[in-house]
Amino acid sequence: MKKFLFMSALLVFAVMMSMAPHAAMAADPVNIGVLVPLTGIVAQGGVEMKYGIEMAAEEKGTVLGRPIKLIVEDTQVKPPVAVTKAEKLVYKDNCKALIGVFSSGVGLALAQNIDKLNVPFLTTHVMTTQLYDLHPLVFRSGQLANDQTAVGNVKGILARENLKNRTYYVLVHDYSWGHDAGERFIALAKQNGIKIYNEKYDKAPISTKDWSSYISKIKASGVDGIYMAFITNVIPVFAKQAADFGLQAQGVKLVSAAAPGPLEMEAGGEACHGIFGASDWSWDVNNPTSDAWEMRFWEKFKTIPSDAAVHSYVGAMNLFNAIEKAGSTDAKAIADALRGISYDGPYGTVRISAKDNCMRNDAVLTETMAAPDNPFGAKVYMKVLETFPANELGPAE
Amino acid sequence: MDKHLTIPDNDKGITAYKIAAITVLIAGLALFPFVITNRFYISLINEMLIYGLLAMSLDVLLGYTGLLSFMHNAYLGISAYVVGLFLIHISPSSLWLALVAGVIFTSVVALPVGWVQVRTGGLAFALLTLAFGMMFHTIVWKWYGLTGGDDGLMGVPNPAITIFGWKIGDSGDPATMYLFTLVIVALCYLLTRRIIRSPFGAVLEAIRENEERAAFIGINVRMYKLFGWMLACMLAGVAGALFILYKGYIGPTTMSAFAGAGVLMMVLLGGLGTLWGPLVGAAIFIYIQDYISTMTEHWEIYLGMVVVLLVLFLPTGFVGLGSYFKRLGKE
Amino acid sequence: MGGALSTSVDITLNSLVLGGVFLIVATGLNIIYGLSRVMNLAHGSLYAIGAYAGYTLTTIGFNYFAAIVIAPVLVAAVGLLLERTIISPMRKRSMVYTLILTYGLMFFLDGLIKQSWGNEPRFVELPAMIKSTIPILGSHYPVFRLVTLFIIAGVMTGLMLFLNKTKIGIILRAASTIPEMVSCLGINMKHVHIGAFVLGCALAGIAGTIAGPLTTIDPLMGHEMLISSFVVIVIGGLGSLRGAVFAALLIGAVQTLAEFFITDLAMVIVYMLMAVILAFMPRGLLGEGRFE
Amino acid sequence: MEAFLCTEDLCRHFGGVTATDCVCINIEHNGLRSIIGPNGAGKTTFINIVTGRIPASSGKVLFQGCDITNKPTHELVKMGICRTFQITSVFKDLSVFENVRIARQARKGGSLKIFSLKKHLREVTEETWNILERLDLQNLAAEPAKNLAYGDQRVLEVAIAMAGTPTILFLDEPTAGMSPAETRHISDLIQGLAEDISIVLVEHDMDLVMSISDAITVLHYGSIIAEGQPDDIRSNELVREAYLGKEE
Amino acid sequence: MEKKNKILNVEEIHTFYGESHIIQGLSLFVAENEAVSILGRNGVGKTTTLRSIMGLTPPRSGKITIDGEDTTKLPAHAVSMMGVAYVPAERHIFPGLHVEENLKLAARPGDGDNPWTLERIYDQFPILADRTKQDGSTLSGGEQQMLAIGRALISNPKIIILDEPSQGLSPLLVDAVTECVQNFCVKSGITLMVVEQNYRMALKVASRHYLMGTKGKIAGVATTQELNDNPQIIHDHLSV
Repeated sequence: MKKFLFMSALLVFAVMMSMAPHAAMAADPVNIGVLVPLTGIVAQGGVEMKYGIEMAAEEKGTVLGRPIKLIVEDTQVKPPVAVTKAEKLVYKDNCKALIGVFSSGVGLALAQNIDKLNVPFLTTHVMTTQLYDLHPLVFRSGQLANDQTAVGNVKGILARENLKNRTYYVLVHDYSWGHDAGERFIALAKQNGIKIYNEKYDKAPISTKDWSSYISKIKASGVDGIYMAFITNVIPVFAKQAADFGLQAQGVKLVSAAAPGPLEMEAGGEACHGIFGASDWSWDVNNPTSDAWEMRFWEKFKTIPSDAAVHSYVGAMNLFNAIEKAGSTDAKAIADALRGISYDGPYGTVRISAKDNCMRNDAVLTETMAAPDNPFGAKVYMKVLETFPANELGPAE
Repeated sequence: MDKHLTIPDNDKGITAYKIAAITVLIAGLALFPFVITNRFYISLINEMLIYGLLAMSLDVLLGYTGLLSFMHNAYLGISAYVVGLFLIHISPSSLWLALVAGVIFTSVVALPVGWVQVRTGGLAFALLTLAFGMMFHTIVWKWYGLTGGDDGLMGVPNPAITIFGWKIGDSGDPATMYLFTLVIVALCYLLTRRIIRSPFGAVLEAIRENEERAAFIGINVRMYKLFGWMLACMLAGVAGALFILYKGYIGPTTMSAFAGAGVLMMVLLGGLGTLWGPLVGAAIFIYIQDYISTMTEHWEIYLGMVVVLLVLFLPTGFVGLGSYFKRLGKE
Repeated sequence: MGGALSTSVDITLNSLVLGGVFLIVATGLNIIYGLSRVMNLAHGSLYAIGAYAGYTLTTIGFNYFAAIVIAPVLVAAVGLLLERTIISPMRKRSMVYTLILTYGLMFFLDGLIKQSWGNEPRFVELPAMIKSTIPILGSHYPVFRLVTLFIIAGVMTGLMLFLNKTKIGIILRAASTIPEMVSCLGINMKHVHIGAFVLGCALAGIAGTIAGPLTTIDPLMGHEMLISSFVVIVIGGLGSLRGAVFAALLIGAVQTLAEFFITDLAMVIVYMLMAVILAFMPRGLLGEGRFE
Repeated sequence: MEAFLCTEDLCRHFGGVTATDCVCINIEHNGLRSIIGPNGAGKTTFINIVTGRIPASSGKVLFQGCDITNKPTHELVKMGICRTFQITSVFKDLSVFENVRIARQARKGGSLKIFSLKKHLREVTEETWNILERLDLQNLAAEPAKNLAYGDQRVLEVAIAMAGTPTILFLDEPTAGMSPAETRHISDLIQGLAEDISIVLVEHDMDLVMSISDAITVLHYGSIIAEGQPDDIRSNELVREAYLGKEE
Repeated sequence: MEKKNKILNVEEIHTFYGESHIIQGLSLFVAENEAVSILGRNGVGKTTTLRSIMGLTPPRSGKITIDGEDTTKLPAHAVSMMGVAYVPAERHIFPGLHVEENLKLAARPGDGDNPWTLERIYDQFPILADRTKQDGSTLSGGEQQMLAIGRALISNPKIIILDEPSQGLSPLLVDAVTECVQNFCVKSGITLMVVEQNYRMALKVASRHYLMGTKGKIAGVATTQELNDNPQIIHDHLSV
């Protein structure tokens, strides 16, 4: 017991000592907390997000005349871990803003704690519609929201003859984004006369590796279309397994709520051809800014530029510009500056709505297919079929 | 019989030295948020305290009763969900009522589970804790409408901390919540310490030492195992209530098998069969995990390595370190 | 398309494939447990290493079938290294320590996998000849899944022949019952322990290699498999190979059916089944058994 | 007169092997009954059934007229049926004092007092000292049981059983592995105990058995082949055969 | 006694089970082609002696040699490889292995003109030949004992150690086992050590007998002739 008390007193002392200098350290650079999943099922997406933010920070260089310092933490896609890491970033590392975050669960958990954290939190990937006007310090920049994707998808389906007159089987990942995406799509599809096979859509656990049961079920239903809302990495996995069972060969079309990850698509090869989906960007988007960005990204990371990287890049740029515009690192000032800010980047001019803190941008309908000759050596790409302007997609500003 | 005033057992009683030491330690911890105002460290220590309580309750089971539970975190989770749901749906301000509801509900769930588990033997008991734990995990994960499924339970209100109607502070404030946690954990520690040193604790120890012999001196082994299990689960329930109040959030990953193994590791890091060992073990575990995961994205490699090396070279845990140095000194 | 018959063909074959993979992983775990009372929580990671080894072999030009043979050998080599360095010193300690040690090992191996192969899922390139579907009673079933089923059957038959017909196999079976007597017959139990661990790892490797193309390969694939195979061996009875066969097929079928019909509660049902079976038969369906 | 403890056609099978085969035994109040027999005769199995360690396959055990067959052990202890084990079974990490006190407490009650301290059970403490003194263990009271010499551990084993205030005490090979001096010590001890309570002794040491038993039961292949005074047993032809093999 | 090679020599061993001092300075030897028994009541440490020799419960002090080589600290499998075959009192037939597998497991090639092979075992033990595919643990006690002896023989050992072959067997089966030991071990000149409580059996198979009277010690040695002449010795040591 004596030993214990002595040792634990020692431990407490040691911990206090090790903390003290950090707490007192004055930050010369502007610290930005980057929360991305580096382990867990979406780790690859997390790496691409990190790339996008790093690239933005490097290109931006300084804000308020001070260097930008990114401090990256792994959320493990676990909300409690993310909250702890956010506290660490804000309190220990003195970060002035948080950026990143994959998965609605993590995003909403952080939003819950944003009052305590008291820094602006800008998510580049959380798609849930709950984010509209959620909190004065919570922003979305980069990714389309669920309602925007759903509108894009429905518009896309109606616009394509080979998608229009099909019955769709809806299968989603079992978490809030998946549910949200599924419900939005079904509601809109019904309004627009698109046939849905299962209005009480199927929910698959995020950890599902073997999709054969679901595929059997789809086969048994006799539908000729599938609407899927999966985490990006999983889309090629599902497509490949569906191809194994010959679904695509039998004429079933896949429509996805999210854009498939490029590396996974490469890995999936031919099996990943023919996935339709509304997104906001693909390297097939042809505008000079986008093309230049792609090449810079490729030079820097030697990996195929993905929409995940673009979202993060655009989001980070918005954040840095807002800090510059705010003229200080005060949370409220940055938040005020973020509202209504616009940025001219790889996907044209986008702006964060002053009304609900969420970004508005155009959507494209893409289909994955064999890639033309390209500098990235990609074999599969998302070909842009249609473009839908922002004001037709989401809620009016 | 005056000649036997001293009793030769492990209970050395409370000495002035111990009282002083414990007071200093608790006072030190209580002063912490005033010295280091950085919320991150307050949160970190808070988490250490909560997991320390959970690890301590697992040690009541493993170290004192000799029963291994793979997923003690499940009972923390159940209580956290109940407290959270209580605060959301029933009464957003009744802190104590919510706490009591959490512990009671956890006990109500743990009772039949424990009843089934104690009917089996040692390893089967351990495996059943895994089966039931996984079941709770899956239920929580799947019951989207109630628990928020994979997203977890969010929007838990922060009730005011009151005693007899007298408001002390707000549970949303980290420093207040930290002090509240400290008080509850310290109370639980002292209470558990007293229970472990009671005649009842002696029975648990006897079961751990030699289950068969315990039965042959007239102990109803199954019944006392069940009592030990219930005590452990109720303490886990308290930890769960503190967890949700402090985090404002609970998700199914907190109840996963891998998180459960983490709790087991805290106990072993600290050392079995002492109440304070697991508290220290939890602190070390959380600190290491936090430290390593900040250092590198490949933190799993290093965490795994630390665990492997610890088990290989320091199997008695932190507690054993003392006697190790003592031995070293003698040689 | 559609039709009850073709659907039931699908379900039956799917549950056999799923159960088959469970079976091979669980059998490996069981052999290790049965012979050295080590519950290896890193078994799932070895399974993942098997899958990655198979993937890497196919990408550097080996035929898929060659990979199925070579990858398990590599995993077995990893197993040998682990056994010699960290598992064998643990043998005399309490089971709790082995559990914790292998839990740490699991993290370690998963981290290494991630560092070596990255996070993104990998797809195994199959030979063109098995990349199509074949009509069976109205269902179009992937040929390679049937091939996988044959491989599983082959591996299990091979294992049974090995355990029943070879001297080493007989030694393993004997050692799972009365190890002391095995020593008295001049057999070094240390070698038996090594052999069992290596064999168990090889089986994990085989399972990983064949599971690769069934799903896709990712660093976390071992976690779920570990829990599932745990369920299988607990229901079957710790250490009982026959019990594992029964339990693997049962769990494969229950999980497939549950996923098909009720989707949401599939895993709850599997765990409930496990809890109920253990509540009434604490030692599993076939008791803490021996190899047969 | 009603027997103190008796069994009626008690049987126990292990697979195809019958370890206890229709044993009917009457054990009288106060006295020392020894059970002997060659290896594998079913002596320990018999004790195990009577004391509730393993269930009987068929038959009955009656104690003071009550049917106690297959009752849980803790209930048997409450009725005064205690035992020791062939392989020393004590609480190794507890001190000698704690070993006896927990046994005393389990019998006496108070185990559910979760908020009081152990030292508050004054009567238990006093009686624990009495038992330790009676068995001459008081000087070792503070030692952890695992540090005791083997012979002392065997005595502690008896002390733990005595703490249950048995009316009948089953001793399973109390002298196994002991030196002659230790054997003498324990033999005196057993004789002393037999003055107050009934003792059933399973033992291989024939000198000990013959010198202290009031009556002897001989088991062979799970059945009783002889019963009687030590002298009768010594001269019994069946017993001789059981031990030495059949005469040609 | 003729000058013969000591196959087994045990000098002053002390063996403990935990703290329990079971063997307290025991010495004995077995010469080549000799059959020796250890007689004693149960509980005197006969089995522990054998376990010490086998390396299952190694002695804390003393020395054991087999064919001149020191095996005191060797583990069981190494002792077995020195040419010692052990038949425990429980027989330890592997459950789940059929008769032939039980035998195959132990088979080791022997030298000499007539080594034991599977065929020879079946020849000599027709009971086993009839049941080659039967699970060994489902055999009757006597058959199990035959199998255990067969399993010892097939390893072509230098010495066979039998622990209470008569234990738990009915008188008829004791006779059968005795006969079997006489026929296959004694007559074929295999070195044998048998531990018995049933002295009539021991007298039939062994020529020299160690008597264990007090715990863990040898009280005396006698030849079969001496014991037959003086049955009182037996009664002193073994009888009730």
